[in-house]
Amino acid sequence: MAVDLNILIGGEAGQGVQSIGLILSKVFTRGGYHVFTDQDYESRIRGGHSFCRVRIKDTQVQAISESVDLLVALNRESVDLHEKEVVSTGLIIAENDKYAGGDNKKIFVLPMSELAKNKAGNPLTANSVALGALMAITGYELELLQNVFKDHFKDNHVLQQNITAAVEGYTYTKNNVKSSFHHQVHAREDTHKIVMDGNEAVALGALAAGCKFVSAYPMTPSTPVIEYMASKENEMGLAVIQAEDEISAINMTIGAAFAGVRSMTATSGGGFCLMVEGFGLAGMTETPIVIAYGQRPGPAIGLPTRMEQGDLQFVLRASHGEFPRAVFAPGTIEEAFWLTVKAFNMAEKYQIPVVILYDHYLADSYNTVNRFDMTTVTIDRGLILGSDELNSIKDYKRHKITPNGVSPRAFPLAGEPLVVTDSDEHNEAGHMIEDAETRTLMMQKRMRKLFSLRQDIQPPKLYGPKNAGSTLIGWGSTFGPLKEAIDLLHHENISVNMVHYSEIWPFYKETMVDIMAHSQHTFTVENNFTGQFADLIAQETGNLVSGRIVKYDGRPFSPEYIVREFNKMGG
Amino acid sequence: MAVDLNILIGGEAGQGVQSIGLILSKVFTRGGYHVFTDQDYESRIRGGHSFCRVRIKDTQVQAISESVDLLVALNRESVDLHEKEVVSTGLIIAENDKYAGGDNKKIFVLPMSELAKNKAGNPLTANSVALGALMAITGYELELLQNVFKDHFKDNHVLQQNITAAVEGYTYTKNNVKSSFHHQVHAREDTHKIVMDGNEAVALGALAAGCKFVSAYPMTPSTPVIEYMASKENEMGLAVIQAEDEISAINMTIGAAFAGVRSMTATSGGGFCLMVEGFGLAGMTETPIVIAYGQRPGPAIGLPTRMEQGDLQFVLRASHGEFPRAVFAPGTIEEAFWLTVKAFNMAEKYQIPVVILYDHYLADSYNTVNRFDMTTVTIDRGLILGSDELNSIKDYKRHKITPNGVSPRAFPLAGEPLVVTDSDEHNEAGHMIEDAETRTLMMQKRMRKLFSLRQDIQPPKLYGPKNAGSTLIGWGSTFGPLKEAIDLLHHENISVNMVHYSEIWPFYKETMVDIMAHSQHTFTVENNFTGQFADLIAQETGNLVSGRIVKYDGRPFSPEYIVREFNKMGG
Amino acid sequence: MEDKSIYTGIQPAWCPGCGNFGILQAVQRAFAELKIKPSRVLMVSGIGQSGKLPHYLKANVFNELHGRPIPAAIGAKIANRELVVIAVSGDGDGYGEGGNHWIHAMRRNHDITYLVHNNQIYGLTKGQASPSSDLGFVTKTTPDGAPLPINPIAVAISCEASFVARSFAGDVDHLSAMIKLGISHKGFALIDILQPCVTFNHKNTYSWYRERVYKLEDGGQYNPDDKMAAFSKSQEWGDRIPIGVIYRKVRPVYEDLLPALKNGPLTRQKLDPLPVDRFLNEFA
Amino acid sequence: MEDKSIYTGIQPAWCPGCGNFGILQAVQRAFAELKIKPSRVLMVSGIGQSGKLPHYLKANVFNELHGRPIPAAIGAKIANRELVVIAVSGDGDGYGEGGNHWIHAMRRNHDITYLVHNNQIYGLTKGQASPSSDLGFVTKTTPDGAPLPINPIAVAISCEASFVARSFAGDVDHLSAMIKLGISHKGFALIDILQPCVTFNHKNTYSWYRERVYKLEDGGQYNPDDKMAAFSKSQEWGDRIPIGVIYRKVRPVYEDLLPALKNGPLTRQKLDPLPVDRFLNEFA
Ligand SMILES: Cc1ncc(C[n+]2csc(CCOP(=O)(O)OP(=O)(O)O)c2C)c(N)n1
Ligand SMILES: Cc1ncc(C[n+]2csc(CCOP(=O)(O)OP(=O)(O)O)c2C)c(N)n1
Ligand code: SF4
Ligand code: SF4
Ligand SMILES: [Mg+2]
Ligand SMILES: [Mg+2]
Repeated sequence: MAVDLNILIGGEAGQGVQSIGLILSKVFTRGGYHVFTDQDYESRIRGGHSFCRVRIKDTQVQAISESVDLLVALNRESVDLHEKEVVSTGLIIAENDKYAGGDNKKIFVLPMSELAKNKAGNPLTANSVALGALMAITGYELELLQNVFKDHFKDNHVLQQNITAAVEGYTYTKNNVKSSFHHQVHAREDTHKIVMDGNEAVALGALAAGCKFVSAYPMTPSTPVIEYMASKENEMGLAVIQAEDEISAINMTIGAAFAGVRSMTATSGGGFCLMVEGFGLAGMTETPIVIAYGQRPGPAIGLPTRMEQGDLQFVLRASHGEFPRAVFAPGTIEEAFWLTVKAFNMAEKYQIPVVILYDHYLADSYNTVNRFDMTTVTIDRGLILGSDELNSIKDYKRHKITPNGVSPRAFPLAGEPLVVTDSDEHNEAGHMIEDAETRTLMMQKRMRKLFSLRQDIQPPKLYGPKNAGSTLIGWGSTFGPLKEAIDLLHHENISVNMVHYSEIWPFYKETMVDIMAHSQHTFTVENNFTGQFADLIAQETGNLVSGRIVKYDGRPFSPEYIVREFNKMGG
Repeated sequence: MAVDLNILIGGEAGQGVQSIGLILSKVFTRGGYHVFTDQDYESRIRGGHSFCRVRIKDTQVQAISESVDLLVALNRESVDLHEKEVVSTGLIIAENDKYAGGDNKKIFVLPMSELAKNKAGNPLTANSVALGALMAITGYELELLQNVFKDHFKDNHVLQQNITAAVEGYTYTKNNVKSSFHHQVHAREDTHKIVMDGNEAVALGALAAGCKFVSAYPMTPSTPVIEYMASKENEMGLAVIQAEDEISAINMTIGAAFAGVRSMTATSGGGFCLMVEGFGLAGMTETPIVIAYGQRPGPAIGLPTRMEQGDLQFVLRASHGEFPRAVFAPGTIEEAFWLTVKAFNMAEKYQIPVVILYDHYLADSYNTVNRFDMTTVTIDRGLILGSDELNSIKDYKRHKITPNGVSPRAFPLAGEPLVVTDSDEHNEAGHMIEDAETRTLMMQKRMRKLFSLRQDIQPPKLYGPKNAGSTLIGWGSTFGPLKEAIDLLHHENISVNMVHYSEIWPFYKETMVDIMAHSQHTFTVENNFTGQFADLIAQETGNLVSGRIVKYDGRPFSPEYIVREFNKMGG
Repeated sequence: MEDKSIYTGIQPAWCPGCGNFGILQAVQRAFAELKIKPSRVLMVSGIGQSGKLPHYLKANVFNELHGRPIPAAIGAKIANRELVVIAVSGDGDGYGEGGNHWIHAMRRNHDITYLVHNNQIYGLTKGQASPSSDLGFVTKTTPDGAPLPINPIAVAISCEASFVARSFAGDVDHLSAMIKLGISHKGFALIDILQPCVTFNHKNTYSWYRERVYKLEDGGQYNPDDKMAAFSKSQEWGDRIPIGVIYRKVRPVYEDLLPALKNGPLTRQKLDPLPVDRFLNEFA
Repeated sequence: MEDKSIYTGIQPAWCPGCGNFGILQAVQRAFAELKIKPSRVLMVSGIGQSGKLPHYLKANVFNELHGRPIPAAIGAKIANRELVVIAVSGDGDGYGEGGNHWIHAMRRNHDITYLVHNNQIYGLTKGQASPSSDLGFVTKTTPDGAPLPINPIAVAISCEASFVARSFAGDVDHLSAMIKLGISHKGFALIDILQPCVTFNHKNTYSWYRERVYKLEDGGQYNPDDKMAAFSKSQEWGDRIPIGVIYRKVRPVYEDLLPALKNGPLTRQKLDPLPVDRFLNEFA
């Protein structure tokens, strides 16, 4: 039987919902399964309601499902709020059967606090009791949980307490659960896959790409990127500095890049607003920088811990004046890694700012992925003059006009020649100018880089039949839900395919023109209000999509939701 | 004979080129003519090269011309640089005939410095000598110059010196000029028109609209807006504060608007970059503010004292997340006044941020206009609860959800009820929320305001035949050159018309759809590289224009340039 | 006893035991004792745990962006001088992101009160170092230890803030007294509030502060009108931390500079285009 | 005599007589006397008349945005510690727009030299008040007179800048001496330079400054290591204006905190993805 098990863990902020999610993801990944786990939490540190959804499949999984098989309720509110999502054959694990009116047949009462306190000797191990119980209910191997615990709990005493707690939960459940749970899962061969979230993938991508300098100001959802990178300062020979504000962060990043290292910053919408002028400065001075931009719902502070894709058009047009940029929007955790590596390469090859535009959903969702093969990571720093070459040039010109617009780069002190650049319009030597001719040539030089950059852009991914009645179009983190929606629609025998963009700008137009010519109906699927990608398509191709499926409540799409909306639109 | 006289005055920064331009504009306006005068100067205070072009017509004029009838050269460089623009029957007024190789037949040698020093007793009156000479050459009434001097020079002694200088220049010229100048102009009846530049028009518009609070940080080209407004603090009961930076400026503006007054800020691209987060805050908190945004060439510092229309798409998409805004781009000095008034009305009626997107060219060009009739200025503050109404409400809700999305506004201390708002997503009462339902309703509420706002948007202006083979499409400050280009093309018997947008967002789509359906060829004409308005048309209508006439050298279009480009495109 | 119930707002979302509760109580008590009606108060806060404060009491509220409460407070005060305007920041919000507004608002001496919940950490974003984190403080973003912190008291004195005080969230009596003084002061009043963050700052705890703070009022010989003494006092941080009014100076407020404010609040001035007609003569 | 010709850049676009010419000379002399090759220097300037300085001499140049030279200078210094990094601002650029970077760079003690061309006016934008314009100074944007100015020396001391000096563009000898000390100092060195703007500031002219400035070195009893004395000195402004080194303190520089810099400049570290492979084990 195909495995598709959905576990929801709910509780207050501070109760450890997120670490249960992570531990479960690892436990099942080690047993050869694919896991996708998302996070839903409020902008507070204690109290309120948070939950995470762990989905376990025997094949690749990149989206959550709306129906829950097992609900682990760490408090009453979790039952109240999520009970209705539990399937008829599902189970609710809770401390108290008075929850939800007290007559809920699905509730399996697990005395988590009691077992934790009295048996494991530490009330803080209640979550491990629940984890043990989950192993028992699903019939999964307890050893794998204990295994993961060994990596998770650094302190041996605490580790032992948690192992005891898990065993207690396991045993208690084996002894007390009434009927066998509908969905039994047994460990398979360990395929040595790993589990990580989008932030970690971006951070690892940046480390692999040789990023040596990070300056940032904390902002949800991207703060963990810099926190992770900071933890590797020593091993990677990397400097991470928390700036006093985002303006400083981007300008430090630019200063470091100008001096000669790969450098980046990370932020979200509000922080990027403050970086916009610096973004243009990178464009004007042709300084390669990378910005990891984790979107969350706006405008302004919006919903700080939730997801949206509302900043696409802003990023495409950010800063006054015109200059080339690249915008990548990874669709999966794997892409988050590889596109971050590519971002650094494109930034240096074309001497432009590059944005990795992801969002809270991708940032904070765990997924089972293959280990990235570091031997296949390429580092292309573009045209950089070494000291010999440099010293052989009498007058080095930082902004030399060339056929493809890219000027050979040099760094201060790499040789004797001086490196000069200016935020004002400048001549080839980097000095401020006023005349119309130089201005025109310099605009052309910079914008010309877009032609070559275009050649380096990968086409969007197609999924489903080449020709279909309808096409669903997405970008960024909707990849997983969209792909699964296509599968669901195919089960309903609907002729539909999908196009997904993760390299957004420069826009790969050809595919879209082709699709618009062949599909009867085209629908964009986006987490925003206006349908910003649909606008982009119209702008670039002169074609309007048939419909825009949008969602702007701060929560991600489920495959089921997409299917319902598609059907409503008569797609 | 129709009057179309073009005078170019060139010199170093600090030599008073700009005031000659202003004085001439007034002199000819008082004599019943229409004048258009532009400015070209470098980003320095002394030295370098600057010039201004004064065009005098007996009918309305809103663009400069490429050919020069009279060149007043305050230094040698002005001859070198502008000689070739002078028509064959033209004249060059210069101190020294050695300029330009010394054998230039067009040069009329005027000993400006000598006459200023020896006859008028003040070397600083050399420019007035030149002005007197201009009166003599063109046959214009010297009294009108003396008249303008009386208003211009506050100090009586200085005034007398300048009057003497002008008379000396006049007499010397009458006595020494070889042949009669081809273009004689005589004063007509004074139509009591006035002369002003775009900055002044915006400032006056804001004052007329009842703006009570301005916070800004100086930035070319919009600094004169706040300087002018500051000069009226006393008379208008207005507070002008120079902030420490642009972030502070926009947030002060928002704070004042929230507290209950009409308020605005003024900036250019670099400053607006720093305001982008606050711009979104105004959107989120539904606080009405007006931003006077004078464009100059970017990216980054770019060309600080020059013109571009490169920021349109940036302004349309600025700030993360989505919220309604209005963007107006006046095409003429008159529109700069009236659209500023309208900006305040729309801002308050819909509780949104409104941008007046103009540019250095409009900001710094003088034009003859009718006196604005203040009795026709309407002030519409939208839905504001007075203290009685307010006190009769138990729980005032700042963000009440209403059919058209506009919530009745109230100000702190206007009554007992409290006014609460939040940069986080909030409920009707203004308190932070986390739930999907409220979020969705609030997004809809805010975005719904666009529907009514659309009704208040005026269609673009059409010029020329309703149906024509080709259509030239422009926006903002290109209005004048574009209109004259149409006239020139009509003289060549070309079937062409023009559409000009000055109320840009929300986009008035219908006209454009109609034009695209009727014209064989459509060409956008814009001062930027990529053709940003063409992108907007594609996005909104799904139609691509046939061609994009662009210019991005920091200098405005001339009518002749547009005609040449149009012809090249085979339009 | 004062009745604080009229100042009760929505349910706080802070961690149990958070120092912010003490600040909330102190503000409510100050309002009650000064008998200020909620409708006369405008609280402008930034983003952070501190930024939530205004929602938890009753007042007009503008919850600003991160780092920006001061400018909006200034704008509102100039628009309507009859409002009691209080800006609220955290140490990150006020001394980090908003540092530029802070130093310039002090020198210009706007007539607002500024409460800074100084927990020496970024609370809302889960425990990064703040500009006031102690030297060497280790967090995920400062694995090598935080650099020398900002000294808000010293900076305020050097910017001629006209009222500079420090207090402690664990001492509601003292804090509410300081807030009352700050509100009553005409000019910019900074109140730096030592605020334990029980979740992320395990160094500067209630007991850490309690062992160190002492009141300048006690002893009775400290003179906050003496700038040099104040600067010297501002250098004390470690075993002993002074709380109380550290510096005070009567000087003109910015709002008094503005001629337009002489005729009452701007919010009450008429909007009339007609006077503009005479300006047009300048352009003839 | 030192040979300054190797430090000559493009033709200055300043007004004749501008105080900036003195600064230009002083910087060139300092370089020459310290025998620093142009290629070792990186000058990062902001926007304003001051921002043009680096173009007029010979060095590596990054002409930044308005108000942002400090962050880029910091980034470059961390990337390559072998560079002599000098940030250049005007009073508007540095104390206004860039004020936040300034105060935090000082407390963190980055190893850069910071020259502020303080003409007490916005020169490039034609004469608006700056944050350091004298109290009551009337300009088009401050028709009612400027508010109390920032006191850069006092603020620097309160932020523990490790080297704080003031000099005068009209005294090239003194100024170049200060710049030499600043460059030689390990840590953040602020040099606030009184710079006459002959076009827009008709109050603080050459003679106005000349009548007032006196050298702290003269007299020989001023001790810049005494913080209280320094703060007291910072309060002098009016009839007498002290120039010279006002405050100095040896303390660790930020760059020393960073473990990655121990192995030489970051610019020389290898880019190698392979070590990342072992981090992947954390995710199993
Ligand atoms: C422009 C911007 N940058 C970053 C953030 C993220 N952010 C929210 S609160 C905060 C720091 C909070 O620290 P502090 O001001 O000390 O407040 P606390 O939570 O400690 O009370 C940060 C970095 C933001 N909301 N906006
Ligand atoms: C973000 C931004 N705001 C404003 C400006 C306009 N601007 C350029 S220079 C300047 C002020 C210059 O004053 P200062 O720093 O004192 O330099 P000075 O010209 O006096 O040397 C301003 C406001 C700008 N370029 N960028
Ligand atoms: S994280 Fe700290 S500051 Fe924030 S509510 Fe909890 S205890 Fe208070
Ligand atoms: S305006 Fe002032 S600061 Fe600028 S160059 Fe001229 S004299 Fe110097
Ligand atoms: Mg804090
Ligand atoms: Mg200055």
